[in-house]
Amino acid sequence: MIQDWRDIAQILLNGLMTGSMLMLPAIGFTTIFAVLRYPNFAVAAYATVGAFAGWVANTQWGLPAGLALVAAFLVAGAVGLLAEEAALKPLRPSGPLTVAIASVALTLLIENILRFFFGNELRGYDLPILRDWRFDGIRIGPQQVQNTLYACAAAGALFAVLAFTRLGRAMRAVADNPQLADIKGVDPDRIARVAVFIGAGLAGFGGMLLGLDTSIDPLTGFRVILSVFAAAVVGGLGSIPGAALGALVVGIGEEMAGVLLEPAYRTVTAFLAILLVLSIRPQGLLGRAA
Amino acid sequence: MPDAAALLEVEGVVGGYGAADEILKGITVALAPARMAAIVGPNGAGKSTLLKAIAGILKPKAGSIRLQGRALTGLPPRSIAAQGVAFVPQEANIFASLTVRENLEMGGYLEPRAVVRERTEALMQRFPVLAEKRRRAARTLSGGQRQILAMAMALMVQPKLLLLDEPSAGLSPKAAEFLFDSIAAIHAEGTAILMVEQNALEALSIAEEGIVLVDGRVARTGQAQALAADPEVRRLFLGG
Amino acid sequence: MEAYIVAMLVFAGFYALMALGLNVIWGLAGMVNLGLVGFFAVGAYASALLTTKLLWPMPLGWAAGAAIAAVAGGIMALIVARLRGDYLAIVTLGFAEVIRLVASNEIWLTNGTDGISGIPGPWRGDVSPQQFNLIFLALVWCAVGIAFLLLSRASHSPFGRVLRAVREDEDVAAVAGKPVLWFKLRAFALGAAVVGFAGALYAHYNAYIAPDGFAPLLTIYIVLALTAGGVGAMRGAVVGALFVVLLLESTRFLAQEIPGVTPVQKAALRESIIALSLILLLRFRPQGLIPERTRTHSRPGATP
Amino acid sequence: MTAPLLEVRGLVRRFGGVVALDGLDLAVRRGTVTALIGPNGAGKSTAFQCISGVIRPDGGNVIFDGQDITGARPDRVTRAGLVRSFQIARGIPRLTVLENLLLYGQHQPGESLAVALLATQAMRRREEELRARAEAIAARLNLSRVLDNQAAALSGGQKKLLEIGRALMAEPKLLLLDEPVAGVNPTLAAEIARHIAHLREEGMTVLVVEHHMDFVASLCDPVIVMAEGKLLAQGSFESIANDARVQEAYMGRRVHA
Amino acid sequence: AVSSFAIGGKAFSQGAPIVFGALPPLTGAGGPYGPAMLRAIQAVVEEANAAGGIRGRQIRVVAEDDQTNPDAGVRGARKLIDVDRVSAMMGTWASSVTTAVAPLCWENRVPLFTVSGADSITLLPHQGFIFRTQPNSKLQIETGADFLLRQGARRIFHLAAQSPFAQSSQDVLVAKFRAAGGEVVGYTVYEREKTAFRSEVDAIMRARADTVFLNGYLPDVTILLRELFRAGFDGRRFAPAYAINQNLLNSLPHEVTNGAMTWQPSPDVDSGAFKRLERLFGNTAVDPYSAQTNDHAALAILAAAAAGDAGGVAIRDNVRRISQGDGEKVDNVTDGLRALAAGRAINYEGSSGPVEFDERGDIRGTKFRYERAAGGRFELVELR
Ligand SMILES: Nc1ncnc2c1ncn2[C@@H]1O[C@H](COP(=O)(O)OP(=O)(O)OP(=O)(O)O)[C@@H](O)[C@H]1O
Ligand SMILES: Nc1ncnc2c1ncn2[C@@H]1O[C@H](COP(=O)(O)OP(=O)(O)OP(=O)(O)O)[C@@H](O)[C@H]1O
Ligand SMILES: [Mg+2]
Ligand SMILES: [Mg+2]
Repeated sequence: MIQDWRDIAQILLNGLMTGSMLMLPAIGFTTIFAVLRYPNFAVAAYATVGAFAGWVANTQWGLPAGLALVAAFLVAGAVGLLAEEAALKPLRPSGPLTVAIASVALTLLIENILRFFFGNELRGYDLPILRDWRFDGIRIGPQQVQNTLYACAAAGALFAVLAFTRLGRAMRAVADNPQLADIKGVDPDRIARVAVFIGAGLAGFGGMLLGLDTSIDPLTGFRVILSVFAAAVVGGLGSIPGAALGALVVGIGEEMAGVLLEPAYRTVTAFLAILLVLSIRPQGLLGRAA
Repeated sequence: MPDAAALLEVEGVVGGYGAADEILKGITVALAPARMAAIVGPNGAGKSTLLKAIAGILKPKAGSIRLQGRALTGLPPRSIAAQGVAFVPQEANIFASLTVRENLEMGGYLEPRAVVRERTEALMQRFPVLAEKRRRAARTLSGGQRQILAMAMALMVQPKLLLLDEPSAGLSPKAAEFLFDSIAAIHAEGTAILMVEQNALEALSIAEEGIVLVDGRVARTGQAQALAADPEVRRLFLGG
Repeated sequence: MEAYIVAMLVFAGFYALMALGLNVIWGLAGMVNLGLVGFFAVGAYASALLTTKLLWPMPLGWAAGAAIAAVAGGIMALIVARLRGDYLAIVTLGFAEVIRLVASNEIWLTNGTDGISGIPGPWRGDVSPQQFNLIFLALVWCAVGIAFLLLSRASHSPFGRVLRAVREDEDVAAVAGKPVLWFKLRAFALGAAVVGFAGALYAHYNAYIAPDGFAPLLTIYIVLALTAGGVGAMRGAVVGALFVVLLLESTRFLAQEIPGVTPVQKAALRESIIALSLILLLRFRPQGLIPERTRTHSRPGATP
Repeated sequence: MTAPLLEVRGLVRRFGGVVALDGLDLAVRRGTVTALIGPNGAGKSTAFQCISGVIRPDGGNVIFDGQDITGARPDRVTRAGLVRSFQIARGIPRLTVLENLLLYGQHQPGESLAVALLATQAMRRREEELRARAEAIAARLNLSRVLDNQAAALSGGQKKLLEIGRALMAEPKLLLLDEPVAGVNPTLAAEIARHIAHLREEGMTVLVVEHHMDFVASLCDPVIVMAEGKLLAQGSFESIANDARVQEAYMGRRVHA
Repeated sequence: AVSSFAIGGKAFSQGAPIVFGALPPLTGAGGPYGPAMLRAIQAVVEEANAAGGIRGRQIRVVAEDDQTNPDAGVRGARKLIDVDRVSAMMGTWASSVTTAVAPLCWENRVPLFTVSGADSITLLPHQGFIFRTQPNSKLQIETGADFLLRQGARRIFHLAAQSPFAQSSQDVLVAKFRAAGGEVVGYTVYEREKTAFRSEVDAIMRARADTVFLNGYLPDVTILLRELFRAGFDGRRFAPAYAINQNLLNSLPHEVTNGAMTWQPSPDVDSGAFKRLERLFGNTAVDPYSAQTNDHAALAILAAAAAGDAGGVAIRDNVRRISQGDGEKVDNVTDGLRALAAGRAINYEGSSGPVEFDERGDIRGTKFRYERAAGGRFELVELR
């Protein structure tokens, strides 16, 4: 299977490209986790919402890709915020697991609301598909390179906000001890809303990029949620750069399937990679020890 | 009986947690501006619960709490903080995952940037352990170091009223002494202080007033020195 | 209608067994196990293969299904020993996917995505389908009853107390002198055994199993059932399972009454109602229908 | 003199750049209540963590009752007869106070799965014994009233009391208490001191970290002082309190005897 | 329960309506197919009701969503059988659902009409209760392979979604290509739910295949076509018509789909049944599955009418009587019902082909239509 360095490079690149699709939703997922401390599986639904919002903006209103992406971010962020306030926030006192489970139910709910209005048909954007670039026999997708750049930019910006700004500090403080943050003058609810909006928005943004690469239907986000969750966990839950890195690990793990086992075992190799990482670092690559 | 001169008035407060909603069974206390009162009493008497009610963490079931005549009851903690009340809780009083420096900065969240920078430096000078550990996550601090950090966070603002829940717990004698000196100094600058302490003799020695809380009720109030000297109080609550 | 209700009660029985198993691992010992359907599949395949290929008698197949699932659970506990919470969740989820993929791909053993059909059932063919259903109803609910009694007993015993301590704080449990890993391992194996047993029964009830049937959706249902019923309480697991089946099935009839929408919209509405009901339930009964209560109370007036 | 019950030799533990323990040596003689004091951050709690097996030391040895238990898992250390309490109270929040106490009971056959399923006579008998003991301990620590409350619903001081109570339940040979009376009402603290003295009479050995000098003075002999991860001084409370180095590093004005 | 899925609100003449159960995937992986399948069933039933029903009795369709999951499928089937007392079940899609539901059907003596492809289904001990309108994979792949060989394919790469017929397809392909001097240059089974298949496509490029056979479903084949385009693959792309359907052509840019070829069982070009269905479906082209479920309903109706009895056994026993033999050829239920009422024998030719079953319930030698995508539409290449 592997003949020369090019094959290895190609597999790594493919992993990168596959991983690039997971990055933004994973960053969104981890952002919400970073502040609210529960895994919000509804990012799957927010990704789908973003994909549909972008689709409507692009094919129905004729907006170009860039603006459609903005629409995807805003609509998914708004839906995320609304869902959080209406459905998840009242459950927070019952503990993170209850909220996590409710978020699964929420995903089903949003998926079916989309199904109600849009049906099950596959849809595509009104955008051209670019051919891959080739360098000395190695193939790189411009679209995926773009995805990676978007994700890295988002990760970098978010990381900077969290690490260096007053808002970021307040977000981490709320994550750590919401009551004490309140005592110190922070409104934990407002901080949570900011985090949810950004997280859901990024998931929506990522969902539209995903739709550009595949096609969209009510299951678009749901199909990748496992990998997204895995990426966030491998990177270390709550760590923004970790989520981006985790997406790469999962992507490369999946593309290695053809070398290690069989393509039908993509998920298995990905999980072997995850298990390997977690058995060395139980808190994930960039996560903090408990 | 609203007292025009009082800074803090707690009147007939009844409250508690969930099903146990009568931990405080009608508490009435008042504190004049720039005064210091020490609250003492057995474990589980409701001392922390009272401070939590004043700080807004706990919504009392009945009664009222006023600061300078304005009602605090029902306000969220952040609004109460914004009115000049700083609170150091007994437990979970630092942000464990933030660095020491960031903890201090969070302490001054409501203050302008320049003030925060200035006070952070000042506090680090005052408490050298904090300077030494400024870049470390607060979770790595020892028990006593945490206590100092929690106290320092409250000093990032210049409150009208400082609520302290067992500030000296876990401090070495030397550190505790230093802490009480600091509290006295802050008090001397005109800050009113309401302090819960098990280190009761020490606390009563720097406070002006004393409040003995037993089983959710105010059992005794009076001048701090007098209470500390009262043989019955000594026997029951001050360890002889 | 009666036949249908009986069949649905049989399903509820499987779900209840799974929820009971999950309750030991998750509710008691606090280990998030999203690989539930994997253990269910292990039990189902083990019993199906042993009874169809090696012609073992059915009860032996069921016992083997439970035992093999228990071993898988024990191994799982060792693998995830150092992981907590969400990290554990992803590994167990992965385990279930691995099981499903192995079942799909190792055709020599599992017959691949074709699945295994013609799995024998007790007296199937000798009795009418209705009678067969009733026999199974009795069988499954006996199993639920026995599992319920045994697990309740375990949960209120000193063994269960240690598990609950492990759930809350492993360090404290260790300092209390309890070998934490050994407790986790036994809890995982015990829970997996119950789930595996459910899988084995399921295979013989349905007569057919295939990898498609072991999709994560089933885990979601069971987790929802347990949460709805009340995590930690054994009664909660059973009540929750009944509730989820009731919800899944009653919405069929409800959806039929909605006029003026297409069938897809009806299906979408039905699933929306299911999801919404669960969210509302969690909202208004956050501890579930049957909250966990501890049974160890002090004796009134106890003095030294 | 018989061999000490606990002997710690050259214990080292680093956290990143911080050297929390820097070659600590100490010994606890049988039948004593030994105090371990030192400034905040001296490494006392870290020493407890290493001795009880909750964290592994980077160097040195821990010998307990003639056995080398360096780096042994905490459950083994406990079963060997050495039990510690936590400085920052770590109750098992969703268990009741009674269950927290029972948890620390040893030799309960009902912790085996088979016995638990059968609910044997032996299990029930042991449970009764443990329960009686738990109730007695709770009464002593003023916890009777909150026996059926979840540990999460205790006041700060009550949680500290529960820490002590749990450790006592294990009937250890050596009890390690980390600041047992911080935040405990002075009257009760005095009572706890009397109780610990009573345990010493019964043959238990105790090592206690505490900042309350009245408590230490009334109860402990000898007193070990550590600073910056090392042993600084050792001796009777009197001699320690008069040691200039100790005064400088640790004591305040008030304690100068 | 009174069902509002019921079709044809006219007053029932004579007795209770006859109930058919439909169990298509409306959600889950089969979601893109199920709704149209159900629509095709309802269309026939409406038509039959308009023509007076079965000997005066109206027909009602009760649909349950199988969620593309055998567990949910079995629960849905239980409800249809036990509560609605359906006399025939139709429209199951996933092979696993069909296999799981099948024992219920034969135990309760309800015929099951399915579009599932797994060869094993008709090998079940079903006592004649299963009718499969999807040609078994052997037949289907053989004709597909022949077509590709006619088109000049010699080096084929077989990319199969994990499914019960992946392996049997591969065996047939190998045999066919070897016999014709060609070669299967690669065979890969992939996981269907994935969203990226770059390494798989790399393997195709490396193998220098002149043809790739995309043996999958709508969502995954969409991604694969896109990926092949990006990679600059310029050989033939061939897929079942249910994988590349009009919906797919609508969702992808034309340059990506142009030239992709499909095949499906089909009636004669001018088949009335097919035309009717096309008209009914408006501009979305009829996909093979709905063509088949359309026939499911027609077969059940005509069989019941021929038997004069709407029981499951009667339907089972009469399906072959109305679908094959030398009766009068009819291509719709209206004509069929009329002919039967007049006492004439009929031979139904449906929208998915001549629909004739062998003794196992498999469809017999049917014609296939081969199409090529051009400018977002299908154009007919050949029909044979
Ligand atoms: N996990 C950790 N990571 C980094 N540094 C740590 C960690 N735990 C403890 N330290 C550091 O090690 C030193 C010793 O801490 P330790 O908790 O043992 O002190 P202590 O003597 O118990 O103090 P106190 O009386 O205040 O409880 C301190 O400087 C502390 O900051
Ligand atoms: N979260 C809670 N839920 C329910 N009851 C609680 C909770 N916290 C404290 N209590 C109960 O309320 C009573 C008063 O607690 P509080 O913390 O106010 O006591 P305290 O006077 O501060 O005692 P200490 O000196 O021990 O800190 C106690 O009996 C305690 O058991
Ligand atoms: Mg308190
Ligand atoms: Mg300490």
